[in-house]
Amino acid sequence: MFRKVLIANRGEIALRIIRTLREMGIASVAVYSDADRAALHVRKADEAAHIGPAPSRESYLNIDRILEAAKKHGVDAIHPGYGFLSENARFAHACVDAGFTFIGPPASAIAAMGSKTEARRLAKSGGAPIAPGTEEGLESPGEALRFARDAGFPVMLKAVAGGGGKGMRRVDREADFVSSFESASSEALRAFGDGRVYVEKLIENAHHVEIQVFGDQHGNMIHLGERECSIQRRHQKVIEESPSPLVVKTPGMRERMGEAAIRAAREAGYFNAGTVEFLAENSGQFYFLEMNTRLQVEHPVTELVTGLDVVRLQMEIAAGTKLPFTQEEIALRGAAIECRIYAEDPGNNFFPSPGKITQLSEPAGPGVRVDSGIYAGWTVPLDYDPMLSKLIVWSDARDRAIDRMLRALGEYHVGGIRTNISLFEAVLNDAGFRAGEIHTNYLDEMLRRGISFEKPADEEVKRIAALVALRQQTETAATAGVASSNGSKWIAIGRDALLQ
Amino acid sequence: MFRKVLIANRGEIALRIIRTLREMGIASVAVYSDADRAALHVRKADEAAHIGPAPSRESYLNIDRILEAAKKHGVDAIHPGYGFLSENARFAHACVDAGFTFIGPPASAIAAMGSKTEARRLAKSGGAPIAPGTEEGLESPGEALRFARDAGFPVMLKAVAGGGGKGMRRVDREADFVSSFESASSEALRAFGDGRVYVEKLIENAHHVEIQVFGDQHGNMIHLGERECSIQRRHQKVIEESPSPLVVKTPGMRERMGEAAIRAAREAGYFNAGTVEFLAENSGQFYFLEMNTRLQVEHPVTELVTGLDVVRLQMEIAAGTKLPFTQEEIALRGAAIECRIYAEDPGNNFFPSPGKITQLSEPAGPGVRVDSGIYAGWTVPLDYDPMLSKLIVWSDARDRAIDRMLRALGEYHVGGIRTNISLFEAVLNDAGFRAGEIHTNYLDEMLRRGISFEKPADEEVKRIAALVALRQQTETAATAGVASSNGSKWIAIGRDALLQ
Amino acid sequence: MRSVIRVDGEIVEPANADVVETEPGVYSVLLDGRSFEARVAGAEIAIGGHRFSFEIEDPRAWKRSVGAAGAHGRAVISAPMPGKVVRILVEADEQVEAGQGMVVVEAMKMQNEMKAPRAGRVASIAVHEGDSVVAGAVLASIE
Amino acid sequence: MRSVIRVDGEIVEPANADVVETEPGVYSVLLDGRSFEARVAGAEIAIGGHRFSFEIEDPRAWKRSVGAAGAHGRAVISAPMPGKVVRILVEADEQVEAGQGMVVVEAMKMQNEMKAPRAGRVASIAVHEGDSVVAGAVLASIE
Repeated sequence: MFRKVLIANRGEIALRIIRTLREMGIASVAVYSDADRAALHVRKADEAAHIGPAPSRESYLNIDRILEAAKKHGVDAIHPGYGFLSENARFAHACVDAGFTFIGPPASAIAAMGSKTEARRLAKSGGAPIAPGTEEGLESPGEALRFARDAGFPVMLKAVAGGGGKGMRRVDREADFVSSFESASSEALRAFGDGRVYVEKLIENAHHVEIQVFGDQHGNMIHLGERECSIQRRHQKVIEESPSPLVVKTPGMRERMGEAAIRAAREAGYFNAGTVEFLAENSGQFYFLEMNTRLQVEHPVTELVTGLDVVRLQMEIAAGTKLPFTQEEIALRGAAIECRIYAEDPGNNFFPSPGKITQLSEPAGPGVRVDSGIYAGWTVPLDYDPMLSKLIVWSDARDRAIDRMLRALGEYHVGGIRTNISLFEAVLNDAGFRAGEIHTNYLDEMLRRGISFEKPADEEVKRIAALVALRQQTETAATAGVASSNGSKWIAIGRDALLQ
Repeated sequence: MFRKVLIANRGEIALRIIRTLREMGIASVAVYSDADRAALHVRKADEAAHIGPAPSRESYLNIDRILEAAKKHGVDAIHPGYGFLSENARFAHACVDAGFTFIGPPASAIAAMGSKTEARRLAKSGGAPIAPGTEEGLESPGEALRFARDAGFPVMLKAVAGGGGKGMRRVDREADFVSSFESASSEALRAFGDGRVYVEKLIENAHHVEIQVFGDQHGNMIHLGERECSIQRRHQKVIEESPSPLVVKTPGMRERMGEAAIRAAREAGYFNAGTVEFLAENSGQFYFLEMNTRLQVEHPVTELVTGLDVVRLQMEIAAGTKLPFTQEEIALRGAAIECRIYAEDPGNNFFPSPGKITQLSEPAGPGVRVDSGIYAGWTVPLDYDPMLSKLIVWSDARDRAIDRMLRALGEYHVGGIRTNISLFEAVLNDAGFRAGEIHTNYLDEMLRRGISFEKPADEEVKRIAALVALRQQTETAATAGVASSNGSKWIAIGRDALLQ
Repeated sequence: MRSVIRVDGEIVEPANADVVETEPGVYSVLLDGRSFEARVAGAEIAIGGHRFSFEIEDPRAWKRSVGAAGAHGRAVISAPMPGKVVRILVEADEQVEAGQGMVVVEAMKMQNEMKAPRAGRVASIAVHEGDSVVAGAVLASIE
Repeated sequence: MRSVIRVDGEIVEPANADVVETEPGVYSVLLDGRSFEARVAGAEIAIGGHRFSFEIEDPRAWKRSVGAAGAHGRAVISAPMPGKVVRILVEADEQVEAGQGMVVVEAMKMQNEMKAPRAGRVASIAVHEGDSVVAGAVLASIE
């Protein structure tokens, strides 16, 4: 097993990996940019290396600086986490070239699955159903339009080198096709240096269901069941769960999807952890979407229902160990749900809300897990994704897991900045969600109908607020020796500016 | 189901119960003494009732005040937690008389099991092995001495009305017998108003193994497996785990103990949650010890391996629901360990260390549960048991659970007071503990051999301490405008006193 | 003379309840046997799922501030983070409602509508469309 | 003039490391690429499993305190909680080692041996066997 591992990441996932490394007796090396000197992952790692200024491109995406840190600290292996360089085949290659084990799949599998048309071909040749579409990426709309006419609208245009929703367009009418194709293509060219676009029949009101696969370097591959991630805002997952309510009520679906996922991964010569994503219709019919060649944000829900430590398994596989169990030994127990807690304001168009966390109470007690990268006093930087933490709960049944999550959300207080906690409360109380009748546009539709994120308060609660306001003024005056210092920092700046 | 429940308790267990009530949609009513106005259970409950001054006798043990609060708040039921009035048959009776459901066993079963000789008789008639001993409690040593001579020394003298180690004496030699009997009897008389003592053959180097039983009010009774609680200091449990390493390696032992526990409970007409305690020899031979007629401190390890919410089950049973599963449907998964975190100083003879908690970092992440009754800023009162919280971990195997616990203990920081965290680090790193070769004197023997609770520090760490000391002085001076305010409160008081 | 407390702009009489500060800025309130937790951050109070802005007018302080040329009663709208002004939705001297959008700022690729904290008259607009602003920059004010 | 820092009674030269305060009293220290977390509570610092007492002698403050009749260098042993003095283990003027037991106090049914924080001469014993003491009461002092 490794003696020392560098984590080429930050935030909650760096902490998550540090914890497993510590339990395994492996030393951890954190990396940090100028913005992250005081970040929790730096505080909690055994060692830490500075890798550059705040912008990701100059630090967390800088392969040379990361490899330099790995050499200086004498590590055996590098874990990329998710995001940043985790799906960069060049990075995986560079790690191996520099003599480090890359804790993830082989660079060749990352590259193969990085091309969305190549991934579709691999999945298809492994026997997975794919949504009807063009085989190849195209640089002009002609052939694509012919396909769209045959298949019927609506269709999706997607970038071959895609990811993060870039170069993606829904087209509802032939009249919009050419202009949509051209804007998708130019967006893809700007984002990926590759303007090729392919077209797929749109699967509407579909569930997003994905399979966690795990392969060793000896040819064994299994799956750890599915996750349902249909609650998305603008194509970004916000709530994930395992098992999927759709899969649970559809006989044989888990086995069929698991088999399709394993075969697609085998086609790519895959090993270590990976996720095969599908769109699934209410009938149980599913279509391969893409494969994520890394640890997923939402891996904890799989950990809670399988009882496995996925990160530990990643380390063991990367060190050459055989998979320690067979498919038959994997059993899912109960239900797990994850909410991604973001620094953003649901009451104001989800505007990001970085800033200093002045107070923090995290939920605890039975069935509650918090994977967090924050602490009271930490200033959430502007420079990175505004995810603060993940709140994950487990219970013996889905409805109880939902009630537990609502209890835990009620215990979660992040002071000084806004969070999306009230969004989760709205979704988890929604009857459709509770019934498991969800699809990838479900949340966007809810938001379009309008959710009130502020509960109306009765007169009594206002009178309590008035009492507390008065008391706080007294406390503040007593400690600071001034009569009023209640203004937050930016309000104070505003006032000063006015007085100039 | 109940609409509102009063919790006749405080600290972590009150919080634990509040959490389940909230998940069930039941309103919670906390009670508090003068010392607990700012306690976490008061802050987190839906309602709260003041029940008297700090001393337990005038508040948490005051039946009249508690029933008065229950009436005033219009509750349906009362949960007693553990300790305080939880095994007081008169309280259980008074609750029912006043029209409230008592969330626990019938008063008659509490009373029967409250007499240790009656409990032995019930266990025996149910077929459980009991340690050889006298059938009845005795007021004079004659018959007891005859038994001891026949059975052979060492023997244990125990109070009939016993509990908490009071009126208990180990006797190694006949010469000490009469004086030990008399001191045990007079101690029992003082503590319980009942001087009767019985004698038992001492089972040496035994494991403490207990069975969690659960019965409904319709005659169904099952068990939820065992807990091993052999790590004790002066007869008080400090580490508990499930499953028991002894039971795991002894074929059929769980089934035999489970059956014996269920039959003993049936003899008492038991329902709701209860725990039957046994002493077990390495051979697998076990002896009934006593039955605890309440929720145990260590119930979370059972929750983690069974996947059940024991407190929810208590509510359902109390409301008249049938047990929702059969014995065959109970499966234990993985391994769970609990450490009881106390405000006490292991480096100074475990002297209690109440006081203000100035800093608090609680562990989190995969497989970690914290059931806590404290927060940063809370002053641990002198008036009650100094348990602060319970740290519980789960993993798929016992050795990994131990490594996880060590990781979690390393994340746990309680500033301003002393805790026994370093004690757990010593035990969990001990080879005998890791091998599961433990018994009820194991920890006392470890402590007698001597454990160093302070790790020796190298010069470099001291130099870091010096740097931080200097920096802290600068920070303190900058914020408070004074040059030195590093002294803790009692040191400051000491200085002032000197200068008078 | 007693302080006047405004909650969300309205004058509110404080409740007669038992209140203790448990952590800095966190209060436990018991009112008629019910337990509430209130958290103060800046000029906001969160109680359960509710959030209120508050303002305290100390009659003594008020006397002094009357001299300070209309500073009393003025509300400032500032940028919460660095960004770019993409649209201005009001004009100077216009009467606005509480919650009405005033200026749209784009930051981190999101558009954020800065709203009027209370009803009043637009006293000043300090920026133009296309301006880059730093965090805390004044965008507009209401009297 | 530089401050003199004593850690567990010994003069120690501060490390040359990167230190930031992350929470009040909590410091992140990076020394030669290794990460340490130090927590200050009162006159104690915890780093990993280690715990140190510390004392800073500011040369300027020292000059002043020299006038204060031997207060410098005196260590006080106080009761950490209310209790009863059950035994006194040292005599006035006796030379004691660091860590030597001085006074035994019983509280909450536990006996607690109050130890000398450093080596020195017993300057005073402020209590008698059988005395009840309040939290913070001075039991003895060392010079």
